[in-house]
Order: sequence, then structure tokens, then C-alpha cells
Amino acid sequence: MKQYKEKIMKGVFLTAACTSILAVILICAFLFMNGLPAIGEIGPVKFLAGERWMPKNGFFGIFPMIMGSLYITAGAIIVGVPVGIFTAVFMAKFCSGKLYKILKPAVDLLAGIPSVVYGFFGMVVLVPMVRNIFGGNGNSILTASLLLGIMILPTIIGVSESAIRAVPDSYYEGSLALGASHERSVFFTVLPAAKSGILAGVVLGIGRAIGETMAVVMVAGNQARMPMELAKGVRTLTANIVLEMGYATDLHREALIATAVVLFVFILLINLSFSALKHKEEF
Amino acid sequence: MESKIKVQNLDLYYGDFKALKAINLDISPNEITAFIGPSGCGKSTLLKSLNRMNDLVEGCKITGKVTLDGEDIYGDMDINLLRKRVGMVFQKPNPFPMSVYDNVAYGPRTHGVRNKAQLDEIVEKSLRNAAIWDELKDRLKKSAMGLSGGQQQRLCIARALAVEPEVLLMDEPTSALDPISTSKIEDLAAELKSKYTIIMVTHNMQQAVRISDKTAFFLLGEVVEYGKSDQLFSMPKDQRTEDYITGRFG
Amino acid sequence: MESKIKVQNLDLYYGDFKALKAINLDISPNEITAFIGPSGCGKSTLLKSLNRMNDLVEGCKITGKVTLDGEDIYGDMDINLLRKRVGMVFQKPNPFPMSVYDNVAYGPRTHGVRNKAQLDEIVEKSLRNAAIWDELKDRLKKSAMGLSGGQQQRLCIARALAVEPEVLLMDEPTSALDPISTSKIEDLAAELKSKYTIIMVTHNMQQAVRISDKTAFFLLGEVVEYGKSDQLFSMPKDQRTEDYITGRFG
Amino acid sequence: GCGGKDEGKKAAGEDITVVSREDGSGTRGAFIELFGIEEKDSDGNKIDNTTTEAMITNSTSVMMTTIAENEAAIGYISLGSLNDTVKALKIDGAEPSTENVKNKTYKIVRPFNIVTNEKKLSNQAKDFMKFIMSKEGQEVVADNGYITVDDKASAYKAAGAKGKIVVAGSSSVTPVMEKLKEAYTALNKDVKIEVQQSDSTTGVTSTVDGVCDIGMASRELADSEVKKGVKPTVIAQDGIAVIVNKKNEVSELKSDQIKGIFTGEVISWGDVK
Amino acid sequence: MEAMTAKPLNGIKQVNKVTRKQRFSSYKRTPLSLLLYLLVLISTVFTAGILIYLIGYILVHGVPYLTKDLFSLKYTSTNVSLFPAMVNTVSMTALALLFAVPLGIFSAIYLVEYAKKGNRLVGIVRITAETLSGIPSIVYGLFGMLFFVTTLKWGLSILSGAATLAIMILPAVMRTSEEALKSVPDSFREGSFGLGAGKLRTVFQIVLPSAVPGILSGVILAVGRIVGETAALMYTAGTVAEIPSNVMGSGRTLSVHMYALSSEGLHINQSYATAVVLLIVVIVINAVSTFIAKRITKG
Ligand SMILES: Nc1ncnc2c1ncn2[C@@H]1O[C@H](COP(=O)(O)OP(=O)(O)OP(=O)(O)O)[C@@H](O)[C@H]1O
Ligand SMILES: Nc1ncnc2c1ncn2[C@@H]1O[C@H](COP(=O)(O)OP(=O)(O)OP(=O)(O)O)[C@@H](O)[C@H]1O
Ligand SMILES: [Mg+2]
Ligand SMILES: [Mg+2]
Ligand SMILES: O=P([O-])([O-])[O-]
Repeated sequence: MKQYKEKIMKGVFLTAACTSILAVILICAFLFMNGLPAIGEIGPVKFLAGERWMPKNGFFGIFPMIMGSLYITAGAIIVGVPVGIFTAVFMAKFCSGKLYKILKPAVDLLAGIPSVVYGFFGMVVLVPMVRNIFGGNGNSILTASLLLGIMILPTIIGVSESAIRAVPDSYYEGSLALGASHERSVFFTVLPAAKSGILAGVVLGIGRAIGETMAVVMVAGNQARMPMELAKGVRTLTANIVLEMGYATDLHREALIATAVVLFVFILLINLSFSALKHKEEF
Repeated sequence: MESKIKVQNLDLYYGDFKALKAINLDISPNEITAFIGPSGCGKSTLLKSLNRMNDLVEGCKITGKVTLDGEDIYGDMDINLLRKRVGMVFQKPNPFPMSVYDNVAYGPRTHGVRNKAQLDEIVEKSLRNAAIWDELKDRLKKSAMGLSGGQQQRLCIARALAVEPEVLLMDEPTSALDPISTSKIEDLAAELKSKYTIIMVTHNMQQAVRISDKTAFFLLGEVVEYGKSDQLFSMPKDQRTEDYITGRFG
Repeated sequence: MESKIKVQNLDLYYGDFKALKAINLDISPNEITAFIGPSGCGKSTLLKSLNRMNDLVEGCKITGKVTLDGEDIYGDMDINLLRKRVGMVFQKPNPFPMSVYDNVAYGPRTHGVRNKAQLDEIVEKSLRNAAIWDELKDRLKKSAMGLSGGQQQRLCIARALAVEPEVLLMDEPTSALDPISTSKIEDLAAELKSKYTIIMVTHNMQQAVRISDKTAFFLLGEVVEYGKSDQLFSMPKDQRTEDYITGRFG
Repeated sequence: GCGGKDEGKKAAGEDITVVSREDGSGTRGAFIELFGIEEKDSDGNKIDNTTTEAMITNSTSVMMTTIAENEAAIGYISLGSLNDTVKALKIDGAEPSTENVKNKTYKIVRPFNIVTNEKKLSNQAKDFMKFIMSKEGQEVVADNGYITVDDKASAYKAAGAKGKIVVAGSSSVTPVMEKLKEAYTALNKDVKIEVQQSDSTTGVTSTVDGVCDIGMASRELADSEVKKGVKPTVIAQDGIAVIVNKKNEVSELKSDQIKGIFTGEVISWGDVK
Repeated sequence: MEAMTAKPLNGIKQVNKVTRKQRFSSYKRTPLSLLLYLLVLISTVFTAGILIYLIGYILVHGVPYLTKDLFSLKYTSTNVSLFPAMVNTVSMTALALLFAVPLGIFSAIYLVEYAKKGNRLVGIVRITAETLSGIPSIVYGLFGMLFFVTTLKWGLSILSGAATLAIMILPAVMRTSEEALKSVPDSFREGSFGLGAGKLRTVFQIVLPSAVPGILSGVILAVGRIVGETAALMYTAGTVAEIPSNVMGSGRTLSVHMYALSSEGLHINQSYATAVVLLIVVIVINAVSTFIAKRITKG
């Protein structure tokens, strides 16, 4: 009887583990079915390497958007990952219980603020700030990176902090007892021990950065041409989809779904390289 | 002879619980001092007060004074330097989740040793001193987490030795060791005491007799008796000490 | 007399490393068997093979046969029932992060005891048997993580006793204990052996002499000598055993 | 926003920040067509000449906020959404207002469509459409700042319709549709109307798929959509206002100046003063 | 956490406090530590600054427009009541969590407790999960529309919306749970197995309770995502501003409500007021999750 239950539950767990695969397959099927024909029609090279996107006039090149996504994601990582990890360290290892009681729910709150609000915040605070400091009209790669960097903070902080907290105190104590400072103990014994959890947070955060749209669209400028300077506007793959899906028909619409296919492959590649990286480190 | 460590009128509370009561203790340099007493009597707690590891315990309050070479350790002294000078080996072995080599090199690196050759030398010397070099010399690059309990403990001793402390606090360092490793560690302690001051918590009275110069007997947070080991074990002054060492206790 | 546990030709590998070599051992019921030997020689490993705790270690391979009351434990036997029948106390105390009471009640609850009064009784009895009831009776509802090392270890013994195993495996159960608690545990072991079979890893040869009926001496993954404790310690047959017990080893 | 005392003057000499809507948008379609930003090439294909440096947004509110925050910006929005955070320009001397649209002095307008699938249309949906095109329905349109398509429509009479109607699509049409819904359900208590706000394309596809009864679109239908069996009906006209920052000194532009700005030929405010 | 925070026992002058002077003299010796400390501090101040600004911004713009009208039981185009959206937000969150949390935790349990090391499936599941986390919400919306709304014929409904969101938040729940489970020391598992407990019991009684804080952080992230989502919901749950009678009805959440109010620029003020309410809802939901989690850990 007990054996029976164990077996059944193991099956349940296995099934649960497979749902995310199933979901990816479903989404994949939907995307590829709707998107691949368009790539065929446009021509893969023209689609992926084309530098002009003018759907009304029959130009469907998404290369500028691929570059745009790369730039902005990289920018968001540069802003968000260090700030996020350092803040997580502060919350787990530096702050007093009282401060933590305020800070923790506040950071959680940051995760719950809708993208639209971030977008308006970006428009009225970050855009003028960047315009005044860096010139241009303010809707730029820089602004979008900054905003996205901020938006991925709660993900990175939340996951990293709990990973840091899960590290047994004995490591920290062992390091202190050798005369290492608090900071050194935290950064050189606790953080490495929490590596896997922090990496999970970073990957989730990057996923969030790539996938985030509503806010980016409000501050990035969205010009569908090759990105030029940091203070100039740019369009990302996701922005392309969000902007035009509402009015697109026929080939235009399919080309947008094909954009999602590219994005999907893009994310897959990032994740594969991350997991390869992790593997390499393990040996 | 000047005391190396002087504990004066130390009280320690964990929240409302008074774990140490009016402790007064002079630890002489270049000697081995043993702390004995039943489980829960406060040996580990006093030990941790000597390098301020109790600061980490939420709600732990200390009053009184502890001096190292006459300097108040709860005063202006740099806490990290204090802990470098007063090293510690814990009751439960706690190697870092890194390679054996990095475990031992961690301390020296912390204190500024960067030179590879020098580190290699420190690592080898420390592991040898902790009587574990031969077992581990071929797995220096392997994770320390895969070692047996006793190996982990000796690794932790090596790690503590690598920073060359003046005082070495050991919380039952040999409780997980076999007699051979134990006697190696004991020999090591005897050897080290020419340079260092050693304080060791132990449950093994034979060990205390064998290697310690002085012994402090703890009971319920108090030091009942403190004196030369041979005297304390052969003719204890306090009835409670006698009861304990003759096993007639409780 | 029938053996309680019979180990036949057991080899154990951790990956490529052969940790146990051709072990043959008959454990008699209602006796205390001691495993002694230097650190890293495989005592804990063999102990864990007796209730299949090594199954949890990735890459651990076992060949050979172990029987409990004649039944092959690596055969069809329900692994959980096996572990209920063959209880274990670990080298490092590992209380669960719950209250003292829940720690002890965990086992009985696992095996179907739901009745509050009955649980209370089991908890009290087990804690008493492990010589820790008086210290903990007022903090049964407090977390077990705040106990001292020795208290934690005794709690783990109580936890193991609470499921009333037939065989009790103890991996250095008293290494963290003071002499009084130690002698209580020893007394307890002596008392329990009328009902149970006990196997104990120890580094303390005095302890082995004092309480064990048989002793097995391990070296580098092999059983060098196995026999009645008084004989083994007074007139060892193997030179290596003699070297070890007289401290002339290595 | 940013500080500075002589902002008006600074803006005057500054590069223009052009803000446009996304490709395919009904608002953009009407705008580029009416200002001649869209031109036919030699093969007769329409070419959209909007400058690639134009910032793109897909939302009226983002357009307004961007322009309210940037003194050098220019853009365009639905007349119905206009408020005092931004300044609407006179075009060729004509004030953007409902009257001027009606009397054709202000020419920049786009249609609000509803889309139906004649074969599947329920009775209550038919009745609701009848209401929209009636005198009462067109009054609702006019009352909310949009331009009626039929001033001489006949009066509506409730015919006891009952059931549920799902209306879905364009977010631009949604506000007026909600008003229409409220006016209609006040007369027909047994009809329940759900208004689903998304976008024009979703409005059309939902109608094709049968997810909704009536679709809303703020653009013309594509041929391929009409082929799928849906029929558009214009229910209102929406004026388009060209807007700039309130601190901008410019308050009137000629059509060809706007064309110049949006095609990227004119890049400084100094050039249009 | 070197500094002591507990209140001193009455009348006792404790000596084990780290004074500021001690701290600074330490830093003089170890500049790296000082640098790290400053980085940590600056980052936190940055995060906290953003946080305060954002919340302040929302409050300043929203609170003045929190009128009684906004909380009318029924939505009309004049009162633009957010009450139905508030109710929908709570039910949407509950439903999506109901799908995703067990699913996420169960998958994590499989990956950590059951799958053998080097198991291919683990890698695949992890990569797919992380891929899911990078898919933009509008693609989720379109997918949900095509799959749940049209193919499964669930229509524009709370159920379709919650199912779509569940897939969207699955990675956050799963990965955080996985990490939380991994960080539970093996000695707990050994202890439990050693008492003859089966795998299931060990997992549910010993491992999971220890992992609750980690799992909670995933759940809270997920709550944030659900509550803040618009694009995915517009195409799956619809935007009807009413409380549907059951999960098969369409309804808008607060975030969608905000978007709907602001998109045409007609009710910007009310949309900020909605954001204020949204913040309060998030705080309440997070507090309730934390409370439940505490109850679970206590056993
Ligand atoms: N962090 C803590 N919080 C509360 N009480 C504690 C804490 N650490 C220890 N205690 C209590 O203080 C007393 C002394 O503990 P300590 O660890 O010093 O004992 P010990 O003499 O080292 O015992 P053992 O030989 O078992 O290690 C015990 O009663 C213990 O329960
Ligand atoms: N999980 C493991 N993976 C690989 N090697 C292991 C593992 N556990 C133990 N070993 C190795 O197997 C050998 C026997 O270990 P075991 O823990 O049985 O020693 P022991 O006799 O109990 O020693 P001690 O007295 O120090 O506890 C040691 O060399 C050890 O390094
Ligand atoms: Mg202790
Ligand atoms: Mg062992
Ligand atoms: O922009 P829309 O009118 O299609 O919502």
C-alpha cells in the first residue's frame, strides 16, 4: 500500500516536471506553425540579416531588432545584476532585523508594480534625466537598459537572497574565526556556496529582461533601424511584436510571430550557454 | 609569568538565560589549558567569548572583561585581527565547500599572502602539522566535502594553523578522531605550545591529564575549580570536581 | 546462536574508490559489537551498509550479501521497514529543525502512532533512556537547533530509540558527550542489549573494552580482526591489531 | 520634467523629436495619407516615407506623456483623447474641433469601424447595430467628441431584444462603445453586453473566429480579412490632432511643414517658425 | 550582522558591541572589505531610492483621486470603478497560484529528490523552464488565446487567463523551489531515512518545511508577475469590468484596468489611483502568503 503511494506520487512528480516541457512544446508548435512559413516566404537571410523593417512596403528585416535586444539585455544585466546581488547580500547579511522587516516587503512590492507604472516612471523620470545628461531625446538604449535593470531587481534580489540565507552558518563562522572580515567572509565563502541559487536568479532575471515589453516600449524610442549610439533610440524584438501586433494582418502578422520564433531561439541559446557554463565549472 | 588571556568577572547571557556566571580565569602563554565539564555547562560558550564568536549569536550579551596580552578584546581591538590572533577549531567540523587546498589557503589569502609558492608551502606545512598531509596530498584539488568526519576535522585544524595564530581555541578537536590521529594532534599540541597558547575543550579526562598544563572544571556556567592539571586530577580541592573526575557525579 | 546480521563477502565502491574489501562478519543478537580503527578506514561506511543508508550516496556500488535474521536486506525487503528495524545514530548530530518533542515523535508518527497520550509516553521514555529528559523536559516545545552539541547528540539517540528498532547502529554516539552522559549512554546500551542488537563505532578503546562483547578492527577497508573484545584487546592475533591498540601504530 | 527658465526659446532652436504611431495603426494610416507622407512610387505601390528617426509608440497615452515631457516633440492623437497636458496645433489655419471636422475645414480624420459576420450575427447584435446607427446612437457618438457618420438617422425603438452580445477589439473605439453600450442597455434591460478592449486586429480575428459578435477596428479592413466573410461598418469618424509640448512657441503649422517634419526633411524647430 | 540588535537586559551594560571606531579601524586594514561594504551600501541605497521614488510617485499621483466612486460595486464608464477588478485580481492570483505552485513545487521535488545525478531530464526541464521565463507576455497572450480560448473553447475567461499565467510563472516557482530544496542539508534526509521514513514522508515532513522560505520567495515573485500582468490577460481573460459569476466568465484585473483606463489617455488620474490600490493588494497578498508559509514551517 505504502509502496503503491510512493510509486504514484513519483509519477505525479515526474508528470509535473514534464509540464514545463509540454508547455514549451505547445508554445513552440504554435509559434513555429505560425511563424516559419513567413520566414520561408520572406527568405531566412533577408529576414534575419535584413536591416530594414517596413512592413507596409514589404521590407521585413529584423536584424536591427536582434541587435537592439542584445544591447538592451546586456545593459540591463550590467545595471541589474550587480545591484541586485549586492542588495541581496545587504538584506541577507548586513541589515538589522528591523530594517529587514521593512526592506523585504518593500522589495517584494517592487515585483508587483505593473510594467505600465514602470513605463510611466521611465517616461517622466529617466527619459528627461538621460536627455539632460547624455543629450538626444532621452528615449534611448541607455534609458531602456536602466529601466529594465531596475525592473529585474526584485527577481534577482528575491532569489539570490534566499539562496544566500540557505548557506549554512558554519561556513561564515569558519571564515570569521580565521580572522576574515565580515565582508570577506560573506563574499568569499557564503556567496560561492550560494552560487547555484544566485545564478538561477540571474537567469530568471535575464529572462524577465528579454521578455519584458510593456515598459521598454514606452522609453526605448522604438525606431526600427540599426541601433547607433547609447543615447539614441532602439527597438527590441519584443517591442516589435507588441507595437505592431494590434494592427498587423497577413504576412505582417506572421512576420511578427516569426519575430517571436527568433526570440524563442535566442532565449534557448542563452540558456544553453548558461547551462554549458555551469557544467564546465562543475568539473 | 604574565597571563596571555585574562578573563575578569565575565557574565554571559543568551537572552534571559545566564550561560556563564562570574568567570575569572588567567590563561598562561605557552601552555595547554583544558576545559572539562558535563555537557551544556558552558565550555564552548566561554571558548567562543575569547575570540568574540558569540557576537554572532542574536541576543547574546556579555559583561566583564577579557584581555589578550593586556589589551581589552571587547574594547577598541580590531575584531578580525583578534580572530586571526586567536584561532578556533569548531566542535562540528566545518570545511568550506571548496577544494582541500583552497580551504587551507583561505586564511593566508585573507591576510594578504598571494604568492603561489608561499601558499603551497603554508598549505603543505599546515596539513602536515595536522597529521593529514599523507592522506590528502593527492586530492588537494578535490572538494573537502567528500572527506570522512575525522579527515574534515583535521583539515579544519590545518586551516586554523595556516594563519599562525598566537592562541588556538579547540572545541573537542579530537572527538571525531581515532587514537592515532588523536595522539598526533596531541603531539602537535604539545609541540605547538612552545610557540602558541592552546585552550582545548575536551570530554576525555585522560586527554586532559595527558597533555594539559592547567585544567578548568565547569559546572552549570561556573568555573568550579581551576589549577594545574596534575593537582586538579590527583587531589581536587572541590568536592564537586572530585565527584566528576571519579565518575561519581549526578 | 543464530547471527542477527550476517555480512558475506561485501565490497563497496565510492565511484572508483574501493572503500570496503571482502567484508565477512556475523553479528550476534543481544550483544554489543564495537567497530574500531583509524579514521577513514571504512567503519561508518560498513555501518551504513547495514541499513542501506549508502543507497543515498550517488555512485556507491555494493556487491556481496547482507542478511538480517536470514533475510537478504538488499533483496526484496522493504527498505523503510529495514531502517525501522535497524535504527541509526549518526556521527554528526542531525536533529530536525523542529521542536524537541516533534523530533522524537517523528519516528513513531512515521510508523503510524497517532494517539497523543501514547506519543507523549514514547517521547518521555525515549528521552529518559537517552539520559536527557531532565535537561529538556521544560523545553520540549522549543526548537532542537538551539541545543548544545552533546544535547543534540543525545536527542538523536532518543529519536532513534523512539522507533524501537531491533538493531541499533551508532556512529561514535558519545564522541560529543561528557563522561557522565557517556556513561549513561553506555549503561543504556548495556541495558538495551537484552532486547536489541547494538553496533557501535568508537574511537575510544576503553569504551570498546568496557561495554562491547565483540570488536572488529578495521584497517584500510578491511576487517583485520574480529572476535570477543576481551580477547582482542588482551591478546590480539594480528600484529597490526596489536600495534593499533597499543598505540604503536603508523 | 527638466528645468530651465528660457525653455520656450531653447525649444525653438532645438532638433525636433518626431513621435509617430506604429506601422499599420489606423491613426498613422490616416495621418500619413492625409499629409502626403505616403506616396505612390513608379510601380503604383504606396510607400510610407515617415523618417526612420521617428520615435514609435502604440499608445495614445504614451504619445501624450512623451510630448508633455519633451519640449521638442511633435506627434498626433485622436481628437477624443485630447486634454490640456499638450497643445494641439492649428493646421492650415483650422482649429482641430468637432465642428471644423464636420464642416470639412479640418481634414484629418479616420473611421471607427465595427466588423460583423453577417451569417452568424445574433438578433440582439443586429438590434444593437441598429441602435448604433440610429439617431440616439449617433447622439452618443457626438456627445463624446467623435464625429457622426449620419446626422439624419431615424429614431431607434426598443424591440425587446434579449441575450448576450460580445464586442471586442480596438482600444480607440472602446470608450465610445462603452457609452453606446450603456445607452443601449438602459433601453434593453434583458441584453447583456461585454466590451473586450484589445486591438483592431484582435477585433477582426475574434469576429472571424466567433469569439465575439461585433469586432471594433480603428483602421480599414484588409482585403484578406474581408475575404474571410466579415463586413465593416463605419460608425463614427475620429479627428486626429497634431500635438506639441505646451511650452512650444509654435501653435500653427502648414500641411507641407508637417509633411517635412515627419519625412525627416525638416529637423529643427527653427526651420518652421 | 555583527552588530547586536537585541535590547539589553535591564541594567546590564554589555561589552560585546562592535563600535563604529572598531569597524573603521578594521576597514583601514582591509580596503577590499571597505570597497565591498560600500558597493553593498550603494546598491541598497539605489534600490531603496528607486523604491521610495516609485511608491511615492504612485501615491502622490494616485491618492488624491481615490474617491468613493472608484469603489462602486458596479463599473460604469463614468465612475470607472475598480472594485470588480480588485476582486478579479484576487481570484485570478489565487487560481493561477493554485495551478502553478503545486506544479512548480512538484517538479522541483522531482528534479531534486528523485532524478538521478546526470539525468538528462533535469537539464531539459531546467532549460525549458528558463526559456519559458524569457517568453514575452504578449506571446503568452497570443498563445493563450489560440490554445485555451479558441482550441480548448474556454473562451475569454478567468480560467483561460489563470491557466496562461500559471505557465508564465511556473519557472519562477519551480526554479526557486528547486534551489530551496537543494539547500536543505542531506543530514536531515539521512536522519529521516534512518528512522525508516519513506521518501514521500521525508520530502513532505522534513525537506519541504525547511525549504518553505525559499519557495515563498518564488511565490512572491510569481504574485508580483500575476498582479502586474496586462498583455497576457487582455487576450485570454478579456477586459470586462465586472465580477464574473464563475471562472468561465471574463473579467479584468487591476493591472488590466489600469491599462484600459490609461491607454487612451482619458482617465490617467484614475489609473494612478488604481495603482495605489494595486500596491495595497500586493502587500496584502504577500502578507497572507508569508503568514501561510510561517504556519507551514511551524508545522
Ligand atoms: N545560541 C544559543 N542560544 C541559546 N542557548 C544556548 C545557545 N548556545 C548554547 N546555549 C545554551 O548554553 C548552555 C551552554 O552551552 P555550551 O554549548 O557552551 O555547552 P558545552 O559545555 O559546550 O556543552 P557540550 O559539551 O555539549 O558541547 C547550554 O545549556 C546550551 O543549551
Ligand atoms: N560519499 C563519499 N564519497 C567518496 N568517498 C567517501 C564517501 N564517504 C566516505 N568516503 C571515503 O571512504 C573512506 C571510508 O570513509 P568512512 O566515513 O567510512 O571512514 P570512517 O572509518 O568512518 O572514518 P572516521 O573515523 O574519520 O569517521 C574514506 O577514505 C572516505 O574518504
Ligand atoms: Mg560544546
Ligand atoms: Mg566515520
Ligand atoms: O489602437 P487600436 O485602436 O487598434 O486599439
